[in-house]
Amino acid sequence: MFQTVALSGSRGERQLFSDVSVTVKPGTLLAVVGENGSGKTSFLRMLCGLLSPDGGAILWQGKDIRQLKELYSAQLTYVGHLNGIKDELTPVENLTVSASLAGDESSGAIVQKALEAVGLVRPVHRLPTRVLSQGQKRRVSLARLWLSTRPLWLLDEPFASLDAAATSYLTQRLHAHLNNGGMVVVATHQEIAIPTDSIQHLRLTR
Amino acid sequence: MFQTVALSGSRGERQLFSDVSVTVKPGTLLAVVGENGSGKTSFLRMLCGLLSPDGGAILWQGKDIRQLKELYSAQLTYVGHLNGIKDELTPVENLTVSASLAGDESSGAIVQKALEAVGLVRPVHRLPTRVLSQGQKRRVSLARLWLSTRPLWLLDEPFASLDAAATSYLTQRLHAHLNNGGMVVVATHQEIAIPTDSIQHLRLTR
Amino acid sequence: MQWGSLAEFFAMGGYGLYVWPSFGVTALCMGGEVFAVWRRHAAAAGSRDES
Amino acid sequence: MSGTGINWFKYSSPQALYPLAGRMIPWFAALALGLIGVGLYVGFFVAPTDVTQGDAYRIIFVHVPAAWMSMFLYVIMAIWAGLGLGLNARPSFMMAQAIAPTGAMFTFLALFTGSMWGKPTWGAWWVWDARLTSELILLFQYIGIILLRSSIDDLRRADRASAVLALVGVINVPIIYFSVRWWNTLHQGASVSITAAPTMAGTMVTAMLVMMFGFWMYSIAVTLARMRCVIVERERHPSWGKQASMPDAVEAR
Amino acid sequence: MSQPSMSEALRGVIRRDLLLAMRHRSDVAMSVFFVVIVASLFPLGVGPESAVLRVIASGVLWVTALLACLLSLGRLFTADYLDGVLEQTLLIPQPLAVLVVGKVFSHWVISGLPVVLLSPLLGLQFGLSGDSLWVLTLSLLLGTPTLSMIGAIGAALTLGLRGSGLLVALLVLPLFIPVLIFGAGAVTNSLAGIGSEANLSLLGACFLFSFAFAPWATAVALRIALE
Amino acid sequence: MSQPSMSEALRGVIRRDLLLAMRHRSDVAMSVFFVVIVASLFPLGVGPESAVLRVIASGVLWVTALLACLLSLGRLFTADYLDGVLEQTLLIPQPLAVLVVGKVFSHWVISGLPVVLLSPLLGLQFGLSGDSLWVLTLSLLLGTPTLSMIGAIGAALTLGLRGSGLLVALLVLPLFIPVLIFGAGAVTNSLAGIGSEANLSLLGACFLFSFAFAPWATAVALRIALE
Ligand code: HEM
Ligand SMILES: Nc1ncnc2c1ncn2[C@@H]1O[C@H](COP(=O)(O)OP(=O)(O)OP(=O)(O)O)[C@@H](O)[C@H]1O
Ligand SMILES: Nc1ncnc2c1ncn2[C@@H]1O[C@H](COP(=O)(O)OP(=O)(O)OP(=O)(O)O)[C@@H](O)[C@H]1O
Ligand SMILES: [Mg+2]
Ligand SMILES: [Mg+2]
Repeated sequence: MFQTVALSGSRGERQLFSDVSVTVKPGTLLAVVGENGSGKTSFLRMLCGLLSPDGGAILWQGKDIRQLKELYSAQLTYVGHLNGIKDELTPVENLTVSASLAGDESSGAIVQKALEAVGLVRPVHRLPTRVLSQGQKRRVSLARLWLSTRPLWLLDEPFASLDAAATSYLTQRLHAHLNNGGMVVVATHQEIAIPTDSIQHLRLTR
Repeated sequence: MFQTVALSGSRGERQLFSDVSVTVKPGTLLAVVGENGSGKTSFLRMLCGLLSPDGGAILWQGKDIRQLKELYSAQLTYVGHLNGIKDELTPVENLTVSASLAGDESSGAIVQKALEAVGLVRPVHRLPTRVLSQGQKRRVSLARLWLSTRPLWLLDEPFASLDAAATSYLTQRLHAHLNNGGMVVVATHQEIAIPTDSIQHLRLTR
Repeated sequence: MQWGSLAEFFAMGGYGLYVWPSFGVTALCMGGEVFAVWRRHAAAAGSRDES
Repeated sequence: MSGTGINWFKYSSPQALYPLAGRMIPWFAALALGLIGVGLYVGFFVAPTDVTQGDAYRIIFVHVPAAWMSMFLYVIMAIWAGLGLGLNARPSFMMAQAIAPTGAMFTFLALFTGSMWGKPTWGAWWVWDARLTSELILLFQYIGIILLRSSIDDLRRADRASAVLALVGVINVPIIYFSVRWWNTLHQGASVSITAAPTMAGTMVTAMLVMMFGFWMYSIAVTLARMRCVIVERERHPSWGKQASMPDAVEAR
Repeated sequence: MSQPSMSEALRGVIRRDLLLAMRHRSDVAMSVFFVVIVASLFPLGVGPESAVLRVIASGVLWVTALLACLLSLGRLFTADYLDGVLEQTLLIPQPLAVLVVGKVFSHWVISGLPVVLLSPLLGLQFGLSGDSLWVLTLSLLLGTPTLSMIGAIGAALTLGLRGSGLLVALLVLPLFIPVLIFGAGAVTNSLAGIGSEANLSLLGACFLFSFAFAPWATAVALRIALE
Repeated sequence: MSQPSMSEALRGVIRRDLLLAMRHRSDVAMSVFFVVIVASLFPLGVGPESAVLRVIASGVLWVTALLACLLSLGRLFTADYLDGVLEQTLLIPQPLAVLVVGKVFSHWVISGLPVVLLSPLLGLQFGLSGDSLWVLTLSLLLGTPTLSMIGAIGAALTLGLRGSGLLVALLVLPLFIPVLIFGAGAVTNSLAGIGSEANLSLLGACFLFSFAFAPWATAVALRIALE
């Protein structure tokens, strides 16, 4: 179980949100919505432990993540605004390295299956990522989710620049993760096709 | 009037599209759609003259743009994947500089109005763009359209990472431009709320 | 007191050209710093009052 | 990292500090003026002319205090920086920020007065002597810290990044001093050495010490004053937080 | 149709770059201190004997100027490339070579001019005096714009390539060598009491030559890099 | 729960960086050429007298090594920062200081090691011989890792700042100076027939010292930069 308690955060001189208390139970998804600049990205980075809150706390299984440190990092997979992939490496290399750094399985076959799952065809697997289109790069980045065995996923606008096919692959993957008892936090401008009983919304305002 | 004649293009060893002939009449919008990696961005950059075609030609008012050179550049406004704004400058400075470089009016009042038109509130106008959110940066980049008096607009996924409000501002602006006899080419994954008689679709396939 | 006259004092036994700039620049720097800090405070406090 | 029980430091302290500093400044300023005045009097009118160096030696009355303050202030600045990082205390960062320019200025003065002294005694404005070189590098370190801070406009990051640099630098200062000294002495015999100063008359030492204390008091006064600027500026640019206004700040002005 | 005049566009480009530099005024200060520090490194490596230092002074200071130019070349186009401003610049309806001149000029103001202004002081540190000091300054004043001009070609050619910091150094340094030789030679000659006019006029010729060709070559390279 | 062991994570980081370097093998070649070219500039600037060259050899070669390190510092974290890989690195469930050691090691392999391997050759160019050549190589072998280590702190502190190429130079060069002095001193001593053991052990001490503190300081700086 994953909780924020009276969390408040600011960037520069702006108070972005205050007193946010939400609980994400296993098998549920928290959709963080709000206008441009309302603080969704900042909220997610705070949940990762990359940004420190002004007040309040973030609890993983009841313990403060500031105490857990690396133990907490080992529980989550974060896909940010930025893709976190190396332009010069091929999709296969990118995925292999990041899976092995995360401690996930990274054999060739598994990586290949993950890339196919996001709809990248074979010839693309061996191109340098630099020449791929915006949407293809995003797909490579998201393919990590097909390798991840971590319970908590934090996703920042995963659907941006995806086409319809890729959007539906991703939705299915989220669904499967939730059915496995996983937890997901997504910042998004789009509707997510997930049953309403397993989704809750957090609306940030400006 | 703006035309492509039997245009074909490739990246690396891949043929992206071939024999594309479309005509964009004043007052109409061409929506370029297609899956991720189908070549939308490449097509648009070709229309700008940034990329040279493998075959065929692009005609502006019946003349080849390779002959027109700067005369053609003076007819278009391009908003790419990349925002084309300086992170260290404020939105106001960014817009002022790029408007004056484009030869558009760039007085303080006009720039301010453009920024307000994309829904950026006053205090944000004077922050360095670096600290803005993804969507706010995109809005700054799009604000150039409120200053532009050029007839041809080439927009690459302008709606990416915009929220609902910003999407509707932009749609209205496109509408107004078309009513003025302007021409627009948009690469997008989204539906655009524009009357069907002034829109045509170009679907690229992979 | 070893200085017979004002001129002798300024000559510094022939080393005036080195001694006086040293003291002068020191005074200038320290005075300048005080002035700069004073200006900075005035500017900061002033704009705070109007806002 | 933040917000764990030290809120007193974070929020109330600057407000208490502002008027406190305001009350302390006049005393230190007066002390500084008095001491420097006495020091100058003794230095120019009581201390005798030096046998070997003539009156050029009188530069010592600004040179040595400036050189001394330049090193002393660096250490103090690093201590504040370390405290700031350790306790996550904003006032400490602000002290460090306030000290840096004064330190850099004294370093410059030591260099300037030193080379003013060098020309008549050594015949050159500049030689690559150990002490001179390490003073020059100290100036670079000060400048690095000031420039790093001014290139970052997020205050929180600016504070902490320059604190890390100050701490790393303070380890470097003694290493530099000894390395440079060794480098030089191995190369050439001590053809130039400033430690070989003639045994000084008692009044000379007195004047120098009095000037030193004067500079010290000056540093405290000017640092506190700059600290007040920093407090006000941060309140105005409140990336430091949404805090109440400072009523006593206006009155203390 | 709205279209900026050539001088308007030129001014616009310069204005943005200098505005960016002034945003953090420390940027310019940085070039200054960089030069001072690097120049001071050499005595630390070589040893403090002033006879040796005077001989190597012109070489060291010229190499330093060259490195300051080189290190700041990264700023010339890379940032513009990454944030898409360069793409927009290519679409400005004016000859690209003219806009390049604007960018090179701002680069020189930020990275070259400070070295020129500082050189008398640094010369003193190395034991130069009187006449040689002035020749040093003059040679740098004539030579550094050429460096910026040539550097721009290299920066444009390597745009967007990995490790381009070093690659640009590789491409550009051989082209810098004539400037270095004439520049350092001018100082050496004046130290030896031989006139340095010949070297200085050669530097001037280099400048004119690069001014005529470099902006055009840079423009071509930029178009290729953005394909 | 899946969690990589510390050595696995370390190897992963090193592997990615070296893979990137090997992707364009020219990257490593570039460090080599940079050093060769800069070292060759000095004889051009200073003049060809071999007596002078021998005296300045150690200084020039050490300064060159130092600049090669400096120039490649930009690569250390900036690319990772811009493409979001650094963010992901911070989330790896292992102490950040350990991962930093991995990155610094790859940096040294790419920018420091080539200089070490080349140094005997360059030393010959400057007229060094026999013993001094070995001392030069050994001093570089001991000293360059320290440079990478210290440089990492500067690179992390200036991450994402404008004009950080020059800023990092400013921050880092004063910290490099002891290494420069001990390193160049070792060669000078051996030329003068004095033993160079003392200098070499000081270099070793600098390495151990920086190995103990620098990764930790870098980790702190990285966290600050990414806030
Ligand atoms: C640019 C040139 C110079 C610089 C940067 C410089 C720097 C310093 C520094 C840092 C100190 C304090 C060191 C300590 O107390 O251990 C100092 C002290 C001193 N300097 Fe200088 N100095 C310079 C030139 C000179 C010259 C030319 C003379 C006289 C010939 C001189 C005479 C002294 C004396 C007498 C002291 C104090 C006595 C002592 O602590 O040994 N300095 N200087
Ligand atoms: N130094 C600063 N001063 C003032 N405001 C700041 C500063 N830094 C960041 N901000 C503001 O904080 C907000 C950051 O928002 P964030 O990136 O979390 O938004 P978001 O909800 O992810 O938006 P988007 O939908 O556009 O991605 C922005 O509104 C930005 O203007
Ligand atoms: N050197 C190359 N070799 C092979 N294929 C290449 C090369 N360079 C680019 N490509 C391919 O060309 C296509 C470029 O597409 P482009 O960026 O125009 O797509 P897009 O339609 O804009 O996609 P998106 O919707 O994701 O933005 C990609 O499929 C990419 O894989
Ligand atoms: Mg966001
Ligand atoms: Mg695209």
